[in-house]
Amino acid sequence: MADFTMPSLGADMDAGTLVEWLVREGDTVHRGDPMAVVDTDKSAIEVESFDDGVVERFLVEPGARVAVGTTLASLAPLDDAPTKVPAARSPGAATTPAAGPPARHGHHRRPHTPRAAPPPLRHHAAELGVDLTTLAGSGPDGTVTRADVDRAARASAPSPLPLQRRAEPGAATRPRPRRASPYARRLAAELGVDLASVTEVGGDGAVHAAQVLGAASTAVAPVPPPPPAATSPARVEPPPKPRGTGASRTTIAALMSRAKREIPHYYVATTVDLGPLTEWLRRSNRERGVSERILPAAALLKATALTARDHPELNGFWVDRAFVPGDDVHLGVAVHVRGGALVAPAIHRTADLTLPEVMAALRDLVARARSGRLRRAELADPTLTVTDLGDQGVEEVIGVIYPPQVALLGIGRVVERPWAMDGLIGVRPTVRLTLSGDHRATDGAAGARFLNTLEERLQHPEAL
Amino acid sequence: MTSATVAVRETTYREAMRDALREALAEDERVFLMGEDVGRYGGCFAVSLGLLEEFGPERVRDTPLSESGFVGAGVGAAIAGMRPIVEIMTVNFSLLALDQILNNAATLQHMSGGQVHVPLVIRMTTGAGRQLAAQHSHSLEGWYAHIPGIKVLAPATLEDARGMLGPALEDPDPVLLFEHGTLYNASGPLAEDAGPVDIQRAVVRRQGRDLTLISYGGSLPKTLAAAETLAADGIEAEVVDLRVLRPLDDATFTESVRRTHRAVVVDEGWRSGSLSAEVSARITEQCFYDLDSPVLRVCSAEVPMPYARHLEEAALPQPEAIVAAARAVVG
Amino acid sequence: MTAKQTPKGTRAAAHRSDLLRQMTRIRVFEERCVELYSAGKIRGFLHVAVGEEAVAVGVMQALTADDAIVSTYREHGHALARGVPMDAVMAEMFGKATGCSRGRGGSMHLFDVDHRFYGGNAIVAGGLPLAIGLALADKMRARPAVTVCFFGDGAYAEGEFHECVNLAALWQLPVLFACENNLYAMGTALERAQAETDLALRAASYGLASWPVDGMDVLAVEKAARHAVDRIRGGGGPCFLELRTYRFRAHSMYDPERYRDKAEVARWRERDPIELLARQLTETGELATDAREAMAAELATEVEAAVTTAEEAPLEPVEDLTRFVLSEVGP
Amino acid sequence: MTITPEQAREMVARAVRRIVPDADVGSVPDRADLRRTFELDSLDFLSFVELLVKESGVRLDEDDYPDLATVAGCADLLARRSA
Repeated sequence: MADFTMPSLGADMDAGTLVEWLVREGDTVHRGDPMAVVDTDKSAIEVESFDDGVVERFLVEPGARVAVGTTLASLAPLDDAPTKVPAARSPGAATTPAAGPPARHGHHRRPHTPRAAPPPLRHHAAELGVDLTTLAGSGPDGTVTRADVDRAARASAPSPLPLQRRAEPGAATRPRPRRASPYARRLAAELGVDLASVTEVGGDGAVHAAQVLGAASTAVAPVPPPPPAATSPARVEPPPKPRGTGASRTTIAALMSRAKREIPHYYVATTVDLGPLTEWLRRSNRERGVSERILPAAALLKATALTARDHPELNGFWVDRAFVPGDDVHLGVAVHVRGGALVAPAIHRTADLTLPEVMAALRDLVARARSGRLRRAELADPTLTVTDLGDQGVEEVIGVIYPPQVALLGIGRVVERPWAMDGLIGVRPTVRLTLSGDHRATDGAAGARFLNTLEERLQHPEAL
Repeated sequence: MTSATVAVRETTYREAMRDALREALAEDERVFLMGEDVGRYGGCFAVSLGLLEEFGPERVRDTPLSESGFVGAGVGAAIAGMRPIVEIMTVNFSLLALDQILNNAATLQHMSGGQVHVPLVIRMTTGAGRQLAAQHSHSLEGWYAHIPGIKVLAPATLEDARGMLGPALEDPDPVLLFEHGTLYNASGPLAEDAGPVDIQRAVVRRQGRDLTLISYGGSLPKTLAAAETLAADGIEAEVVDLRVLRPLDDATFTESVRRTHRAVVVDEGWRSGSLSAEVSARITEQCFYDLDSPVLRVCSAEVPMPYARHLEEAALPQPEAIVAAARAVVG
Repeated sequence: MTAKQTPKGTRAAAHRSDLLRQMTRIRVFEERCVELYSAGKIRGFLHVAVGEEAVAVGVMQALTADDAIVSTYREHGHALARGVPMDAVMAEMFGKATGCSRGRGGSMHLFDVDHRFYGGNAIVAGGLPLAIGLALADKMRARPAVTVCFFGDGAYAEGEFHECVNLAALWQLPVLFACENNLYAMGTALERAQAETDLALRAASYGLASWPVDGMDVLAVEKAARHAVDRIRGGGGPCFLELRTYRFRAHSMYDPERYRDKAEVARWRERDPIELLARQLTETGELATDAREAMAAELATEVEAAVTTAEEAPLEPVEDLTRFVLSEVGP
Repeated sequence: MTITPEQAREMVARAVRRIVPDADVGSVPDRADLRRTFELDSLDFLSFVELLVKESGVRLDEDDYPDLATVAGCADLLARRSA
């Protein structure tokens, strides 16, 4: 005994409304006869019977909206006399609707699955670190209220600290986190630079790799971050300095402390006769116009670069407990920028440049360093740094290595000194050169060899 | 290593493509060329000049102006074992055949459960720059690169113009070849024995380390020009020629961006929903932790292409805009 | 020769009886589909051709195994008459992996390349370009095959129709355009869509042989189809049949049919193609009265078997989702 | 055409300001050592000499550097050399 069910009349239909019956109970119907009119939200459609039979009983009244597949009327087989009691549902008839919402199982409360707390309450609970599922709600029908959450937060707080403290330093109080590019964040992590200490920002107000590298080349991993209480809630952003003018005092402090803490420095020094160089420079400068004139500092840089090429073990980086040689010699030149900032940008491939080119590069680099127009690569790449404080009048510079480099050359002032040569005493212009070395990467002997080669090269200025 | 001097001749993009057509027609009798004015007229851009005389009207077929009809016919002929090359005069007219390309060419195999293959090549001229105004200046490669079931190529160099057609014809699935209108007259040296090229990979046309410029087709020359301008200013830009717009060769351009940490995508399509949007999304997905600045895009202004020269130039991506974007990302 | 049934005569009678059986088979199949759709077992769209069986069965008699067919979304009759296995068609409607399109095409995209049945097409007139392409390839390779392209009166309004009929006539392609004119394009009666409703007359204006045929008389359809196909195979160029028929059910399984009245449907039902042939065969004594019940019962069993097989058939594994987007080139 | 001490002093002031933009040149005593007052390192001093040469057209060699140490020294040397 088949049944007449709500048909699926369209791809997007899962329920329909019985508009009217086109037959009466007790009528005989044949396959294809229209039985009822159904409304499918778009239009009314006559629905036919797919079976022959006698309409026994209407199970759904006109106007009712039911899911596709719901039985609308029961049909008795043609030959049966209509029986009073509807026969048991025949197995063949489709009972469970193919689509449409599952029938309800009646109401009983399942313990402890709170009806989903509204988002604002969920957010508030999360902020206070309260687990909603552990709460018995005091609201109607067991719902959790805001008061419940606050009570729970207070209850589990160990000390009578204001609610604010107990929560993880709430986003509300922490100064807006400084914007940094993903690469900058990754570099900061790799080079141990605390982003919070990087005050330099790019043109777009965010920290980029250049600023992190700048900080790394002149700064040290920050001293363990000061206890939260120390940070004044509203940290006044330092006025944005021109880009690339080197790290601020805090970053320099951090860099130098890390260098001293992590790098076992050794120092070797020697005094070098600059007679041949100064004589050669004086003669050749006389033939040059004033803007092509070459200073001793440039000559010293060129000689150092050539020497670094001869001694690659001092031209590179100490990374992850191993020495990584530089791909070429890029001498970092420590530039004292007025106003206290310090930066050591690189002259790329210094050893390949002619002496006039080194001089031009030096002038250009220092000028740009002071006006904050250094390029990212220049800050990123020094493989060995030279600190020439001759102009500042000191005779000897015993410097701190810039991590992650493994050596530093300190150059003092050119000084007239008594000088013995071939048993005779004379007066010669001399300079004190000091090499600081990272004892993890090399030993004093390597530093000594470096200085000897440097001294030898300075005796043949025409070869620079 | 002294290589034997390779015989080289001066040629143009148009002649390179013509040689490719001639070679395809000569080597495989299943191949035939069909399109408006490809025969007696010698091709709207003179690419198929002389081929009718050489191969006859059966193999070089002029068609009535019935894009949907003859493109669909190309699909049908391909299903039945031919290797048609259908030329749609310009991408602008391909809109009339988009239904045949999308609902038939690209979809039949999947819909038929793998039974029906469509080894069809469709060539279209694309892009603006010749003051042909809005209806003749579209750059819609990005639309087609959106469709699963077809491959999309953009030959920008003489080698690619000469070498992409062969492998495209051997491909069992539909391949669309977009030839930018401004490239036909491009001339330069090409090896005498230049032959088939790869049609899967993008290629680095210029090494660089400060940022990656990604482009294709008609925009490549402008991108290379911008790279030279940047180099004079000490910024070394790496230039990646996509060559294949579907499937995109992510590996090549993401590898580059991981090195340079900065990317600018140059695309003559309109910015919104353009191919450059897809390239940028893939870079952000795959190189997020290597990005030192947002991926920028230099695209056409979102306007119907104006006729007036100064307006068209203002609407199109130009080297100056590429240089500016590059500076912005390098910071 | 006085024997009532000459050998030729008995063969003809058997053939007529087989036509009746084929039409009834389609009718039973589609009526069952309507039920299955109402029960939610078949989803999406379902377009049945109840009343148009004579067109499918009649035209198919003129074809050989080498001929090709392109159909529309009202294609169950064409597929079954062409020999696509009923199990495969039903499984396809159930979206099962054993469907003739692996369950991916559904009712509107039945494919069977072994029978050169190149699918239904859900885009009105979308199949016409494919058909002329198939014919173009066959002609270029000098294969004696004919391509039959089924389409409805609605296709007349599509640009592709005019492009393809002209192209076929211009290039003298071996195509039989079989226009199944059932007087309605979904909800639009023919006279509300076409200024000139004599479709055969219109087709003749394109320069190809064109006849109207009584689409409810399977013998008339067969005769016209054989005549047209022989003419095409003989190199007479494309032909056009306007098969005037009528669908007794709605456009698709969800159509309130407000565009026509019941009286019109009743009038056309009087010329139900199955009853028409059955009456003829009864009058000539070829058909015993109880033979139809036996035939109907046997066909119902075949359809039920197909339903059961389809219900038990496996679904395509989701992992295969991206298969056949592009061809699976050998390793 | 000889350079008057006044012109020379202006040249010096302009040159120093080019190198140290915020330098307070007006109040510098004649005898004050320019390099120490304005923290000019050897590169700065080279640029300073370069600017003086460009403005005055006078040839200044490295041997003249000691005379250029103070404003007065510069004025005398420029006047002498341009006489």
